[in-house]
Amino acid sequence: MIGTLAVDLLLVSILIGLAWQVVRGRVLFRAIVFFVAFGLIMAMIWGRLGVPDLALAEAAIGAGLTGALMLGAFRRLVEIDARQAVSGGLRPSPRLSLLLSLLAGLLVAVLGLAGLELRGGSGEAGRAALDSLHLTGLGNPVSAVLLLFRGLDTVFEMLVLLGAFLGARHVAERDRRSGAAIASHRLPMVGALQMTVVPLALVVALHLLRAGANDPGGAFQAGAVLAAGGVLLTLTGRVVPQAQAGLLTRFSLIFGTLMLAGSGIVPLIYGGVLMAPPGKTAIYAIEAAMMVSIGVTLSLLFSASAGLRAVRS
Amino acid sequence: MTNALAGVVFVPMAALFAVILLPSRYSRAVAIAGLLLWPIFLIPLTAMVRAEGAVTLALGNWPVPLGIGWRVDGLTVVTLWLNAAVALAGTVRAAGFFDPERHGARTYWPLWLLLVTATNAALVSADLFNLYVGLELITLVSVALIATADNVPALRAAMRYLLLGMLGSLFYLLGVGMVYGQTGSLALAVPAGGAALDSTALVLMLTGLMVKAAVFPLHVWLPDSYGQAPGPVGALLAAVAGKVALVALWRIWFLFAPDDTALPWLIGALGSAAVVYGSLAAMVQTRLKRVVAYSSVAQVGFLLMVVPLASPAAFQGAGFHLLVHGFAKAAMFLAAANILIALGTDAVGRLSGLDKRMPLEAFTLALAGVTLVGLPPTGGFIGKWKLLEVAWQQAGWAWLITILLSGLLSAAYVFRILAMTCFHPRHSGSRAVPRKPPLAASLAALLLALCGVVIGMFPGPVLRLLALAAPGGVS
Amino acid sequence: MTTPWLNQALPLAVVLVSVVAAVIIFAAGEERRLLRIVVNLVAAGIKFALVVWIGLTVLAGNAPEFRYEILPGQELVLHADALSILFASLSALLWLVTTIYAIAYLERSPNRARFFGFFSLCVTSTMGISMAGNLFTFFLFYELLTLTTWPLVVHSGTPQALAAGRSYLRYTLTGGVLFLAGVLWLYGLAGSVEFTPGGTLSGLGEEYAIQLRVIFVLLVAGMGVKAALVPLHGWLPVAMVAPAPVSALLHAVAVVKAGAFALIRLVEDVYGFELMCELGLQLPLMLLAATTIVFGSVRALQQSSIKRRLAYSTVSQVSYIVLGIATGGLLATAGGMVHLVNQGIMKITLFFCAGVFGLALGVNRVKELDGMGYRAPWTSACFSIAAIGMIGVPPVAGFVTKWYLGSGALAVGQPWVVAVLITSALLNAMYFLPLLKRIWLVRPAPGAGPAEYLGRIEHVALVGSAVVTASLSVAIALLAAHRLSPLSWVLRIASEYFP
Amino acid sequence: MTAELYVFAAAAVFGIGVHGLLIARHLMRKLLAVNLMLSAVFLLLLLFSTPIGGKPDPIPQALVLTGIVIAVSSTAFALALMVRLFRLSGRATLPRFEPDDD
Repeated sequence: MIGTLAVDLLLVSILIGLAWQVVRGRVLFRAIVFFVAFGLIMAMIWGRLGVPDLALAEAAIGAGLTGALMLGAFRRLVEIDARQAVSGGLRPSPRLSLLLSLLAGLLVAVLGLAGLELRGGSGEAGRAALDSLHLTGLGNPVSAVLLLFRGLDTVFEMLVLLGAFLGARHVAERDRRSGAAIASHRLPMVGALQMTVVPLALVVALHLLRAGANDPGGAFQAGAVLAAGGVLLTLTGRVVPQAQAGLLTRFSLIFGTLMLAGSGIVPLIYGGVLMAPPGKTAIYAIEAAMMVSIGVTLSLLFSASAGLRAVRS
Repeated sequence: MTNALAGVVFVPMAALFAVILLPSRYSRAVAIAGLLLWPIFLIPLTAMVRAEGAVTLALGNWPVPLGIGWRVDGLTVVTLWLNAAVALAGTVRAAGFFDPERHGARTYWPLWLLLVTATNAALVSADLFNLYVGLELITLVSVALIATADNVPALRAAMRYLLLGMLGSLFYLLGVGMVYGQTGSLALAVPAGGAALDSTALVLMLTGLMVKAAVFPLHVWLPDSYGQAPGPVGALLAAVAGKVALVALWRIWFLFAPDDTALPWLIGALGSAAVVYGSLAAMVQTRLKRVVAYSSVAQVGFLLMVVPLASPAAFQGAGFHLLVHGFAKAAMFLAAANILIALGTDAVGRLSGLDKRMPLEAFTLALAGVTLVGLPPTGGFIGKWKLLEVAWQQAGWAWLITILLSGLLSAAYVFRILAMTCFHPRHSGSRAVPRKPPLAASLAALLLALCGVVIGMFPGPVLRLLALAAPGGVS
Repeated sequence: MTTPWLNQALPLAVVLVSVVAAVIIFAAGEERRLLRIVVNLVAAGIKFALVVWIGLTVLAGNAPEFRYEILPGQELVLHADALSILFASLSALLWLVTTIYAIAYLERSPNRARFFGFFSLCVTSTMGISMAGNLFTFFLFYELLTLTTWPLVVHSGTPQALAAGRSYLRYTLTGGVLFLAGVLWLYGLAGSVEFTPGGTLSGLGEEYAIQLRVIFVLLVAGMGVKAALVPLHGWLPVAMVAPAPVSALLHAVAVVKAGAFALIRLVEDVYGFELMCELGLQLPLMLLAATTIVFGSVRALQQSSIKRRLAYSTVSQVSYIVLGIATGGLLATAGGMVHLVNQGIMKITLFFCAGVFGLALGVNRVKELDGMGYRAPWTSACFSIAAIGMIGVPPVAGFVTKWYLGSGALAVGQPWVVAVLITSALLNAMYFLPLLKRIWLVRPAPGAGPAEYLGRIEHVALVGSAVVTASLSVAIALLAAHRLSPLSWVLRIASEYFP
Repeated sequence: MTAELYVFAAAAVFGIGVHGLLIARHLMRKLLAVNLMLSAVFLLLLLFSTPIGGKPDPIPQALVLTGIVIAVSSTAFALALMVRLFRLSGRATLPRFEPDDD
């Protein structure tokens, strides 16, 4: 008992320390790096709380992708104006803001404890989910909830991702220079790094996808890992951003949502029920489509471009 | 029945996918086709709601606490019709100021359809978390569309709205978490055990929704955002998309409202303050769009009066008021956009002699303005009368006075605009209008304003439909 | 004589005629002058004919009525009874004459389409007010009147006109809110309030005594704004800045009369005279009317501009109606009601003449009236007839009102009312006679030529309309005993209330 | 006991996030602070649920996962908006609520 408590205390203290560094870090770059570290510790805490799906998601998306996006944006700021690299961007912290944040923390603590007391609830929906898991043919209850029981949430979650991409393009569209290739300096190690890591990312993504049905994993985590591969390719210049998106790219952007929404609508034509649960193989197809969509969308968001074109080096 | 409901949400989504896949020169045509097609599904849906009162659907046949539920009642149908009308009117060729064809067609039309899809989904959803996802999508897409003008003020307004929107969702999400912790169900329905919801969760959710609905004093992002947005976007946001959070607030309040706390009084007080602040601010604005934006702030406050007057009749009056003001505001935004295109400015001081230079826009402003003030024979009066009736029956004197006051205050800024645009002697300004907006754009705005007035003359059917609006519990 | 279908359609038709005219005029735009004139005159003619037709049907005993359920539990009712015909005929007739006058008066001025469009909408609302069958409908048209008259007040677009418009809105919209509060409260107490002779609220006297008093105050305040009762009269003199046809319309036909008519409906058909006395509201109303009469006359004395003097005279004259109604009894009520018509016709003559003085001779101040008799003989004659009528000298209509008011007050045992009538007659004399002295007994300043008009037609139209209304005011007095004269009509109405 | 500990952790992170939001002038820092607060809320969301038969309740896990994806989408779009704002205005900061210069 003592052991787990020690581990929890350690994790919590590191988490809070990192959070403080993110906020107080004098240089912006350091703040971003600490944020990535914060994400990893958060992933460990999810693991500690016995929710591996979230641990994977936090590590892949929360820490990995968000960190990459932030660093990509930071790099573009520096390209526009070199002074950004050293700018602190911090106000002197008046007493008031410290007091206010303390107050906010206390308020959330009280709310949290109140929330714990309220936990008397029977977890009705959760129990129903676990009871009807056998109907879906899926082992992993989280995937079942995401894809089947609350399928509409996932459809709209994918639409949020699509909306973010469209919004980013809409804002950056008339910005001719945003598509400029990120300088890929020809370091000897870059080729080797790329040769090993990218195929590895692909394998891990496919594993997460296949495992997702019964064990922790699933389309989102797989998509994020795929995107990690995309980010690496963009960084090393193997892939060049395009200002216009070809039909294939456009289709891959909406492929996942199309399949998920389609599987919800199709049974209606034969008099079935809206968003009825599809068969097991259909679920795999949908998850694969979603993986592709998420991977492509996140990669394009990183390279801030409409499309990517491979370059024969 | 499910086909009608599915059509309302999935047809605009299909149009969105089509616009993304097809070459960009077809974008506007496909968008219009999609926006014409989905209201057709509304017709059977309206008939069904009229026959059976509230219509519910468990998605995927999973019983409600597990799966997501859809619920359509009178208020939903009325708001969906408003969304259909304003979205279509906004799609009419907005030449000049922002021509989606010239730049951004590849992204403007998909975002426009995404906004309509998200609004429909959030309106029909009867699930707390699904509502969160819908509201988040609406915020994100609205911010992108507000940033269409691609100049510094627009981008700043958009960024401010996005940050505040994220904070709002934060609080709402925390509240949803506590609700799930206590009741074990996310359904927007009468809590199974009948145990009154813990008021802290309710307060958290309401705070989040108030940020998204721009309730005073959390409204700071609205005036700049609507002021900077292009006409059609401002129209759709002010009329419908911006009101989804408010409708959600009504539903949550009517289901989970604790009966003995001072909460309704606080929310009512916030509403009154919003009415006064919004109207006073609208009186001093120099640009037409910002006047309409501040009038939105006042209107949100007015619509909060339903919370302390919690009764089906109040809900009916407020629903009618939301519909009519939706039409009037959308008309004013489109007219303001046409004026901005034609005269190069929407500064109220330099629009004198408008009734001769742009008669259609002047008439639209007049009609919409009178509807906002709530003078008979427009729809505004009917909505105001119903709410007054309820306020009187429940002896809610504070709300009665606020409602009467809101008429006077809105009269102040509406008649100021009408006087400065139509009755001011025209100074040397050139007779010709540099770039006349296409007739279709002017007619679209006028048509919306006329809807606000015609519904006021024949409110019977709409009111009967709204009577079936008792949310959640009583059908 | 009328089939049930016609029974329904007549009141609606009489209200909608001028809406159709307004739509055509707005759509026709500024250039089509001839079309606008034709539409105006035809519409006015049709409306007057319809009012006469309805008057005859009412005379024949049946009451045409149009009902439409606009809200669950709330109906839009247009009901033609003897009282509504009185106001409807006055407004239809004077709209016809004012249209002719306005067409001539505004010959070269801009924005005429906008003017005549709102002019016809304004008469729609007065027609709606006269025909309203319940308090809710009455309020609808009452507010519509504010909306349609505001553009007329700010028509010329000058800074003073806009300021007048703002003050007009401040008064009338605030009044509207008070009226709405009263209507709502009454609706809460007694459901939808139908106008029935003798009052619908008589049953509620004891139970809601205090509430009914508060509601009465709210409603009188709401209506008092348009009836220009002191201290709610502020907007009237300021609105004088509008062109002459507008001032004529606002003072003689539309706004002010609508306020007075509202008070008649309130006292006779909503509360009922007995209930009003029971609640002790009679005396305060009478005092309010009396103070307005005297105050209006005193202020009129101090005005140097002709139109502002006429405005204050209107403030005092309208309160004769209120005084007559408040005094009660057959004769005084009849006197009050008939003054609705008499004051309308006399005051419109005065404004027509003032308009001619201003337009054709550039004379706006009292001092510039010297020798007007020589420069514009016909107009000055009409001006004098109407002025004498206002003072109450026979054989002009004003005398009839004062006679009935005086005798009615004595009959009911309110002698102090007679004293008020005499003082106000004296005050009227003091602010009208000096004008007449300047017009007739002083030679015109050298070099002051005769009136110039734009053209022959304008001359005939302007002066002609003044002559028509002046002769009408004399005819009313002389033919008072005739069956169809306003007096006999009013006596028939009053006999319903005070058998 | 561990639940209370993590609630305090979440509250601390939330407080630090609010502090970051208040003292940050640069938009990137504001985004970092909001992401911290979001993580705190996700943690609380999971802590509020009761395990069922030993296994953690799958519904809140799905909610948090959806939340994380939505958070990354909003952040990505905010970053694109910030870069564009910086390119046009030369400043990656938001002036204190002054009305835009019209």
